[in-house]
Amino acid sequence: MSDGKEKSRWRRFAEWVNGDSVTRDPTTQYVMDRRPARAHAPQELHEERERLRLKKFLGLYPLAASFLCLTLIAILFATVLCIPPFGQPGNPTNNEVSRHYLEYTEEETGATNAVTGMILSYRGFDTLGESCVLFLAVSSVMMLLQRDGNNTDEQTLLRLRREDAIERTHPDNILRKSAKLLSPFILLFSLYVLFNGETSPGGGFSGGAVLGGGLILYSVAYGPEQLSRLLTRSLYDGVRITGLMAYALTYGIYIFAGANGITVEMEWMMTVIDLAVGLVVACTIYGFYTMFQRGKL
Amino acid sequence: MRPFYENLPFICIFIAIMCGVLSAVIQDGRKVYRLALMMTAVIAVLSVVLLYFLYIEDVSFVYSMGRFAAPYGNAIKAGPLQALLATAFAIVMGLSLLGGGHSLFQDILPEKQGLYFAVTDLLMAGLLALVYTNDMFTGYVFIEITTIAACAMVMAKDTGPNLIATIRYLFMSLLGSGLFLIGLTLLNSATGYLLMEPLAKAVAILAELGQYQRPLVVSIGLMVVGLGIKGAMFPFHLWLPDAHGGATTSSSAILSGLVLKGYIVLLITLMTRVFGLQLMRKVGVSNILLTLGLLGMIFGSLAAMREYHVKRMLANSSVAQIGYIFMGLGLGTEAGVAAACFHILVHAACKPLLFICAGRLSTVSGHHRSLKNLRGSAYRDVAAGVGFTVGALSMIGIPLLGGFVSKLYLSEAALESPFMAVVLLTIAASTVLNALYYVPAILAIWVRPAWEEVRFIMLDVKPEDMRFDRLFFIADAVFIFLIFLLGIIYHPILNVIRAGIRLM
Amino acid sequence: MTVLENILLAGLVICAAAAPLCKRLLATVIVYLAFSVILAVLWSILQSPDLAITEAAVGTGISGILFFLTLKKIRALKGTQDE
Amino acid sequence: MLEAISQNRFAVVAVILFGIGLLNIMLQQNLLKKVVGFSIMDSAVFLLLASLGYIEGHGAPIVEEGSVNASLYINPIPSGLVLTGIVVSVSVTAFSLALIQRIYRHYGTIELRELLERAKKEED
Repeated sequence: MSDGKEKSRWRRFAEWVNGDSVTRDPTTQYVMDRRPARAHAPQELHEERERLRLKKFLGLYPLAASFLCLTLIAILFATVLCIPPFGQPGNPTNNEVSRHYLEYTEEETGATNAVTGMILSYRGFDTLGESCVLFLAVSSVMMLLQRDGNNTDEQTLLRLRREDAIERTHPDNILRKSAKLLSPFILLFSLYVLFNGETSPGGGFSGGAVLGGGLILYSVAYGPEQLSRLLTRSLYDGVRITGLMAYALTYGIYIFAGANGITVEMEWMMTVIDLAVGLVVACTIYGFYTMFQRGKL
Repeated sequence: MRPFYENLPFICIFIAIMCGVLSAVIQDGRKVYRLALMMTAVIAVLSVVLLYFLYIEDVSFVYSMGRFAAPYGNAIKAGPLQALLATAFAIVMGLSLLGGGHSLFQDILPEKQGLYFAVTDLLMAGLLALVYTNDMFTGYVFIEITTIAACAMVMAKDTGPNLIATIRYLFMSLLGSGLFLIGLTLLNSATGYLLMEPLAKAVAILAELGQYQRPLVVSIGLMVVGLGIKGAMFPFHLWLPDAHGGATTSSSAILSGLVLKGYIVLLITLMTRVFGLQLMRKVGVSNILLTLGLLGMIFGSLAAMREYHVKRMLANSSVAQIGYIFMGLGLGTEAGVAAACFHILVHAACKPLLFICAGRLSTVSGHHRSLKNLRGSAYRDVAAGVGFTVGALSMIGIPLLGGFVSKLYLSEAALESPFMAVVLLTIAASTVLNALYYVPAILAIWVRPAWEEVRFIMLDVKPEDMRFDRLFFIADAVFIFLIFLLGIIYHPILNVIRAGIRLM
Repeated sequence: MTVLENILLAGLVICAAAAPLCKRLLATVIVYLAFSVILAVLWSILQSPDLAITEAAVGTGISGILFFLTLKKIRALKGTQDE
Repeated sequence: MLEAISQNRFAVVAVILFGIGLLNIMLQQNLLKKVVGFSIMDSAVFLLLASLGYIEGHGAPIVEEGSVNASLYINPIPSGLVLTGIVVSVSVTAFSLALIQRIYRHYGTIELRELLERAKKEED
């Protein structure tokens, strides 16, 4: 745009919309020069007003919120009094679907624990989603807490190192001894739960959770360095990703084959899925712990 | 043996999940970015193929996830509407990533980029599953996936206010999913099913017999409110401006373009497939939706008028636009739902365009955000200026652009409603209000300010920011094309939507 | 059995009501963990041993560890008041 | 009324717990207590859901070899759903706790009121 066009009508209109004043002739210019500059509201006033608004909001909010909550609770209370009575076999929930699960789980999936059979095969897609939630949660926690230039400064590192040094020189004996005593049993128990999920209570999720707890206890007992020597970053990543990949792939094959009516052997699939779920859960839990504790693996 | 195209919805979801896992392995930002773009392209192509087959044969189908047929196993269901929405979601996701790519790599630390894209891919999986789901509990699980992924995308920028916005967003969302879950539980207690078809039958029987009337009505209300909170329905929208306004450009575009829509699509599925529009009208939930939608249209716009921060203005305008969608649903007729679906598409095309253009404009203005500092920025990147203008005009409802058509159809649907006058007046008022904040914004970016004013701003601009951003240009052009497409060739699209609702 | 059930249910309500009212965050967390333990017992009374194991391992164990680590990071373990 | 309450005692307790959790989420200013409130709310829903599947006098759904008499066992569906729900809830708890840690590191407080004021100031 050349200079001549600068004062086009369009521009004047636009400036008018914008609230900018355009000087038109010397008289106006003179008047405008004489006029005191438009008093802009000082920044403090604006801030004060914002703060007042916030205060008003914070004052009004509890009233509105508690009113809404109490209404909701009253409605819910009135509702649960008319839902089907507790513990009766004739309730609508106990329909042919649950009977089918109880009667055919063993035949169709090979698991005698109907709950395990149900979450791993009948409602497998939910379980896939659930593992994705776990994976997502670990990823988000890593995004937040993994040490980087944004969330860690020298001081934090220094403090961490100091805490480590204190830990090394003055170990908490009761905790350490009891953890040493307990962790092998817990690891053993977790393996039992993991492998026996189909015939007894437990299965991938519970077993994995206990396994993760065992790893945490081990880390407490022998110190994080010992464990990170045993379970390095690459090994941890490998196990986590392999678990999830194996799991997702097996599920993919299972769903694809099942939906298209291709018959495949089911037994090994359930075992693989169960194990993979266990690994994913254990890695997730251990990942949470290390991220929370030290900010790195 | 079922025809192969019926596998496509599952394959899309599966690809998204696998890409998410792979992204966490690769960890290299650029590679993962390319992987995510490829993923959205593949999903878009597959969904288009699916849409073609479903529309030609005019069918919808249930796909059992596993070898157990309904009602014993999980299932997903796809019809023309679902395929259309999946296509739109994949395209918008890809374009948003493309358009905001430049600032994405600036805002997020290199070592966290792999995780960010893993989250994005899983968000895609969650959205697809929300579109296709045929099972209430699967819906709940994927709602949670979408929630966590959305929160992770907000906080990815990692500044203080961002973290606070994230935690507020998280608590509001959790409240929403808690209400949804308890509604689901009450419904399950009275009917005993989770899969949508048997559930719909059981609901119809209960409604007819008048049994367990109270749990039924309360559960419908709770689910609608729960999804409404997550979809930024009017009185529950307070978390939205901070969360959407503060995030990095791509995240804002995806959050307001897609994530809000994901929950609303699930709500539409529930309304049409499970409860039935008639029951919704009978128990009065429709009227509540209508009222809240109308209020949202007005108050969202009023809030947007007060904002001078461009992204927060756009975020507040989302509340108003979501109000249109809820209003369409609240009419409780098929025409209303169809218009709402069309508006979902229009908003999914316009708002991401506005966000990426605003992001680009603020990049070429030294990362200043307030409209005052963006003056004349359109001349620094004409493509962004044109994109912003087209998007804003479409939101106002100028003919030939998508927004006009959706407003037209919403008004047409309102003609049959008993509240015709109120609805039409509110649409008119809201249009005026929209114009009142979009027109000044357009003028602000197109007016050259005096050089003295710009000089200080230009001092903050780095030379590499001024360089031509090819990826942004592509995304911008495609979005503008899509908006014109929605505004001119709307008939076939509406036919698909109508067929989809019929085949729900 | 019903008596035990009722006692446990009352315990649940008391714990839930008390947890957020505690002045110290540490007390809040401990009372919340007691809530989880009671819930785990209730699951086994409701004949769902799977849930009982998971609640005990996840709800009590893992959440507990995470809560305590968070408290440590926000330095509320030693303080007498909320910080 | 009293009879109805004692008949549905699990559901009533679940609603009370849900209310407590809800009030905490909405009204507490301390973020950590909000998280506790959220966990209580989720547990309440799970309690309601699991109580739907219980059948008086029936055993855990672990089918013994050979016998497939469905009337011996409780309904396995709610248990499975709650199992999924617990894991989801813990993931969300972990995520929010991580967020709280970062917020504390950034602002030095976890009271929502102060945080909002600070964030407002930072934006201006």
